[in-house]
Amino acid sequence: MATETTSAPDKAVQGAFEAGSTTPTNGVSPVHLPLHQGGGTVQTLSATVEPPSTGDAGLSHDSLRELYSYVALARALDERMWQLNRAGRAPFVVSGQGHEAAQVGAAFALDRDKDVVLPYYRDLALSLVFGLTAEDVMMAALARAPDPTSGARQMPAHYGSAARRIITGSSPVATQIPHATGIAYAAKLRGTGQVALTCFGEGGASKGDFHEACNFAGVHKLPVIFFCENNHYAISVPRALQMAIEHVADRAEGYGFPGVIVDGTDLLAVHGAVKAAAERARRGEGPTLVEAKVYRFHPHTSDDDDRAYRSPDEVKAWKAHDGLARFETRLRDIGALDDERLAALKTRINAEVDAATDAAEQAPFPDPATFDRHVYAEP
Amino acid sequence: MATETTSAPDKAVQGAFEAGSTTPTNGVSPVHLPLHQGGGTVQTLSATVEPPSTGDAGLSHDSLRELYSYVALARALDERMWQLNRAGRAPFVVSGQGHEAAQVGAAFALDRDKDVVLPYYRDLALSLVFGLTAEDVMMAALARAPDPTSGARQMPAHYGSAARRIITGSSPVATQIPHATGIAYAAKLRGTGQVALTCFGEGGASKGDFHEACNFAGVHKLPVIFFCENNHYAISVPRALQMAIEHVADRAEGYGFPGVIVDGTDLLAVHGAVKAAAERARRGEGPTLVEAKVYRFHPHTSDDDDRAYRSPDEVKAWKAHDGLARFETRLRDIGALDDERLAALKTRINAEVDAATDAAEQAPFPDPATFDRHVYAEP
Amino acid sequence: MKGYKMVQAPQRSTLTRPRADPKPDDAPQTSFIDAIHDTLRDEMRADERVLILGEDVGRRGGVFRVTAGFLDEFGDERVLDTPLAESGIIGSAIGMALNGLRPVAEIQFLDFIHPAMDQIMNEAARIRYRSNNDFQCPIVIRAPFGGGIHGALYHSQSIEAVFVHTPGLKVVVPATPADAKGLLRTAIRDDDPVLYLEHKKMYRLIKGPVPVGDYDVPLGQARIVQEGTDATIVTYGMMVHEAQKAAAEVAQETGASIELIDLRSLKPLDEATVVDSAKKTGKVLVVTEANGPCSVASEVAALIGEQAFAWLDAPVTRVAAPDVPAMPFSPPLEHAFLVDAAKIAAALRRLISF
Amino acid sequence: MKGYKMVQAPQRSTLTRPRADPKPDDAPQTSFIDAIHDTLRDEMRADERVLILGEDVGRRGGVFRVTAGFLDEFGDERVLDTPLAESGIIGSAIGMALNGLRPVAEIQFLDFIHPAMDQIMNEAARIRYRSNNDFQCPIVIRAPFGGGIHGALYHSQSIEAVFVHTPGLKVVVPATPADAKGLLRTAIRDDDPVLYLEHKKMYRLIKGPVPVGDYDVPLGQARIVQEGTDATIVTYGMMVHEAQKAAAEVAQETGASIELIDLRSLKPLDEATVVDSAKKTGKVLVVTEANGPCSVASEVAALIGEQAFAWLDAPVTRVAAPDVPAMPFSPPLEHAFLVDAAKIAAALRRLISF
Ligand SMILES: Cc1ncc(C[n+]2csc(CCOP(=O)(O)OP(=O)(O)O)c2C)c(N)n1
Ligand SMILES: Cc1ncc(C[n+]2csc(CCOP(=O)(O)OP(=O)(O)O)c2C)c(N)n1
Ligand SMILES: [Mg+2]
Ligand SMILES: [Mg+2]
Repeated sequence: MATETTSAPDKAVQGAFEAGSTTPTNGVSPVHLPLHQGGGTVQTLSATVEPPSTGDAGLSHDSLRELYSYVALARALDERMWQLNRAGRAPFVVSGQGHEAAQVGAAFALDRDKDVVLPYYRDLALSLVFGLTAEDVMMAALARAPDPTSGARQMPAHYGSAARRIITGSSPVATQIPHATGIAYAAKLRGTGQVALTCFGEGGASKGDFHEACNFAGVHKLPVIFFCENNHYAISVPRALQMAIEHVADRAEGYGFPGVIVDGTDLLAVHGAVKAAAERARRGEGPTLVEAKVYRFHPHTSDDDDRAYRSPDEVKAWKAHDGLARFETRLRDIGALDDERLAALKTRINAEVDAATDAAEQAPFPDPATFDRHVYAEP
Repeated sequence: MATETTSAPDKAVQGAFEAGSTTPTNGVSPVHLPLHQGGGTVQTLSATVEPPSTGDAGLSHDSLRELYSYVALARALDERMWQLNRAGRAPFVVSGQGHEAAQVGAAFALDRDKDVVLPYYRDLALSLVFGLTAEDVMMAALARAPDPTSGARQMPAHYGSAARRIITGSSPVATQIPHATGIAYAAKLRGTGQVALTCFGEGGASKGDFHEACNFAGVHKLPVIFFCENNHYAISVPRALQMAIEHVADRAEGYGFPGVIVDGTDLLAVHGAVKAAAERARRGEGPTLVEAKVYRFHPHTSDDDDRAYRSPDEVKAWKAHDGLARFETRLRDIGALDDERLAALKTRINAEVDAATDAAEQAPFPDPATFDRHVYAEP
Repeated sequence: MKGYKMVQAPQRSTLTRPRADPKPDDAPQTSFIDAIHDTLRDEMRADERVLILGEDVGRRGGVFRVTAGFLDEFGDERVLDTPLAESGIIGSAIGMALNGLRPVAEIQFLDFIHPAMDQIMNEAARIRYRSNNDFQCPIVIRAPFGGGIHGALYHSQSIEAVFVHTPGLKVVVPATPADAKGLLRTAIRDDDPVLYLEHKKMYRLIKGPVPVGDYDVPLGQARIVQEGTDATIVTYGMMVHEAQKAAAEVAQETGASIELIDLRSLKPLDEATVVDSAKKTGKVLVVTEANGPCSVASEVAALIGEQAFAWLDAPVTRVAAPDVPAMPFSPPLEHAFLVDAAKIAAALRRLISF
Repeated sequence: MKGYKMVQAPQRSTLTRPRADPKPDDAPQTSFIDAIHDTLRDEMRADERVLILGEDVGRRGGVFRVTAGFLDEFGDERVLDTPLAESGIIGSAIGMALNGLRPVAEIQFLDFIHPAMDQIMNEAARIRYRSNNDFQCPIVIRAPFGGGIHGALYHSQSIEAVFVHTPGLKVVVPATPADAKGLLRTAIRDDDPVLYLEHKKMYRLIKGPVPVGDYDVPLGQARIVQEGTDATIVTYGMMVHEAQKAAAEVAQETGASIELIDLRSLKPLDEATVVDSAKKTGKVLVVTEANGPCSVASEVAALIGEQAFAWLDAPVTRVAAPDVPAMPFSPPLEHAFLVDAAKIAAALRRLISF
């Protein structure tokens, strides 16, 4: 069922996998992991399902290690923020753990010198790939003045940087999706060759803004990628109460562009799907909806308690399909990583996270006198 | 292409046509009529396409004549309102001409003793079937006090009547769609056995409210029918600028319920499709999106001039597939109508429209002192 | 009864469910959140037509736990975890109300109500009027609002004024556990759409006695928190508590006798109580934690200026949030933004010595 | 320049397109709608970054024909007939602005702007502030508003107050063809989001001279329509013309000298001009055709009460629409609802004889 393809297969998307064999070699697809969704209605699947990635997907070992280092850095930073939170030193944490491989795969498939990303609050790893530093993130986490994303005005995890083309986001869910459509429209009109990629959860796909943005992008065949990080819950609301279908990607057809489902714990599979989507966009063929199946390892935020709505077994089963661990295994398998390199990397990352934490803890809070600046352009 | 069915065929819907042969006997499907939409991209069609109706669809001649009389009454009333408008006696007209057969077919497929309809401004014929009278309509058209739909507070064509389960509507497009979902939810919770049917244009299907309402109805398998009267234009905006796909019905799959496309100038085909949808709803199997392909014969409203965006040829071609004329031919063919009966019917309808016009022209305007009543419940 | 029901709806009854977990009758201090929780539960027990819907109201019992335990007691047909879609939530609540139910919709934060403004302002608010009383729309919209909890720009907003500006709506803001009960009961029983705004900082901070039994607070009646003769403070929500602190401080310093009015109901507004107090004291401070322009404070100040002109001894003075997109996250910035007892006291001192 | 551009955007230039159909320099009387049409066209000619989007703005040239001829001149990439989706229109306009364009979005009627309130209030208005000036959102939202054209509840609304209540937005309302030009140019050149509200009754009714060339009206400067010493009327939009009639009538009757202020810009508000006038005349009438509570009239009245208290000889009086969901269709009902010269004159007479 999960591999049935009823829409006309999109050659461009499929093409991304010509480098590898299409025989599934890796483990269980996350779609089949246990989920307390209340019954598995059989669904018609109109989206394309990406095959699992194999081998090195045509990337050099250096590139593969770079990819890995971002996943590992995001994980380490995220864990540190939780520690700081539990120790009462960080007021609020939104975690991306479980989503990192998908985000890094997606971000690397773009042109980081010109493309535009519109992350949501789970997109720590994606934002790091686009140039935010551990220190930037920690400044925001501790609400310090040097926070370049908002000057400590927004809650942590509201990533943004004009210079890095990471678009400032708000907390209301899904509002960034039409922004992506507009950015893509401007890119097309101005001929910049940019692709816009916007991220959101499967909950966000229930909002009118998702619909209106996809529809508009479809009409004008805009260079935009709608990247859904489907972690099966919107806070406590399970997928089955969020939508009657299993896959957000199945909605793409209704907007006139392809939907692609990919195992979000398989970094290279996501990379391939997004790369194909970006190429398609740059060829002027329009949007793609890429749905990465992921799972969030932690509660919704540091204010949430997920035990009310998820079983420990379910969480455990998904943690066993951690994208970080899977990518590490893959890189070891193909000889791109070994114990020594890994140890060195961990040391570097720990140092980076330590330094970021120290810098943030020593940084000043914003000057209260600045609180009313920048409501409007200053003359 | 237009008959390809990629979703699992919905047995209930197909069943509605068991009475007749499935061989197309009537003329051109409106889908193939000329439309200045700018190029015909080949689309994947996931909705079910209803076959043209044949014979009497299992209805008695009396019933068929009753159906016909509503189409004819709606047409006559609508024409009279235009005449009054052009004569400066009616300030504003919104026309349903071209949509009537679809509306009457749909309305008759419901249980008029308990079901609920949520019309939009083109649904004159549907509202008549649900019990509004020519006089009611004319009172609203001329903004007179006895207008039962709003006391002349709303513009004409904002049909509504609590007693007749025609839900009061506003002018903002698509807001009624979630109301239908809520009404269906209440019907299910309270076990009333009611089905809700809500109407909207293809333009309305671009709004977030359409998406949110369909999604919610899909999750709870609610007894609701989303009835899209696709007339290919939203004021001047052609379908191709409204959506990248050709059929609104193709979106239903993304909400987990069937979409059905039907020739809206074929009254009995619409009747069959909506009847099947209502039965499905009453069986607890959930919503259906029925898309009737129609064409509006007049400008958007009496304030519009459609020559800026539609060619006379296109309008002419569609007028040649008028649902009223087609139904008349059908009834003559099967012996349910003849010249004599038709003449009598026309006389009766003319008298009804004359009487309604006279009554409205003689009725008082509302008492200005009442303008601030009923903002809230009065004690 | 003028109300419209499409078919006979089940009637209010107190027999629907056995009362479980009763509060002792003499319960002295209930938290604000418990008062809301208990009242909502009691209303659901008493009237089968009442149902709640919103994001995370079921399994999670609400992100603030206002509806904790409801799913177990009332089942998932009356306690609905909705998809993430605010316009859809309010739009379908309207439909439910049109078909005989009494939905109580939760918007998770008032900051997220904007997508539903069309359904609230153009639909719910106008259904009775536009149908010339043929239809009505008895829904309650609950939403946590207000700042001071490090919620930053999107978990701190106070945008009640835009609803007060909209005819056809009612807007209430309880400031005590007792009013939380009395106003919620009245709101649910009201035949028109009511916004019921809960200051989220008060949920666990504010405690007080809650009358047992059928305790109703009529909409449109302000509460005189304390009587006084030298100056009046008019406010609502969490600012009632800040104003009370400020008043106590200034009274102690200056010996002035300060009247404090808690509006409770912003729409309808208890104009008489406000104007009478202004006439009595001649000096009025109007406090809101919302942005100032076109705020409830503007409205009250304009009203007093119009109706108590001859009695005024000083300008009617507003204390409101600055015209800055509320509210920055970092504590020093939040503090600079937020209206609090100190800022109220400063304005009160100026007013008294005018 | 503080502004943010992700890549170098095309620069403003007057050479983009040949000027076609020029107005004679001495054109004496231009209608309000032509002033908007011409200015918008000139701005699009002068700056390639400017584009317009909305429902029916292309083929149809707008339902009021404000953009008639634009599609032919500028092509369908810069004159976009959008799908029927207001949140999508504003949301994508924001994206366009973030990527170097200067979108002018049309909302077909202000009554239909509600679905976009989230994008306007939570996004456009807060982008600069929340990013600490790293991003900006230079969009203009044009919308016809106001009553008196038998538009009933949903083609007559005046809900400007909710935007005036929202920090980060600017709101302008021209009352003359000249201001239509000057304010539109300024709005398009402004680096922040501006709502540009066009009273639809004025489109063809109001005519006047329009300065040629680079005529800009700064935001935040009221216009003194006529000077006077006995009383001040403060208003905006169509009500400027009604107030002018009322003032003339009352002046003739009573010999009073009436000052009339057209706010033009509701946010930022020209507080100084208003307060100075109040201090001079001591009697102020504030007029809006919107619903009264928390309206712009409330704001102006509260402001004057606060800042000109000692100078006032009478209560600052508001004339506003009643708190009824605007606006009934049937002419006698509409007339009963609508603020007009007669109602303004009646209030003015009472004020003058206070
Ligand atoms: C419009 C809006 N409604 C509600 C919320 C509160 N809220 C924050 S995140 C969230 C769940 C989002 O779920 P999903 O889109 O699946 O993303 P996930 O958190 O699972 O990654 C909710 C309800 C919000 N931020 N915005
Ligand atoms: C929210 C909203 N936006 C814009 C309008 C103005 N308007 C009225 S009808 C209409 C077109 C509707 O097209 P469609 O839904 O296809 O229905 P049709 O009129 O073609 O039957 C528009 C844009 C409106 N009424 N509501
Ligand atoms: Mg999720
Ligand atoms: Mg249409």
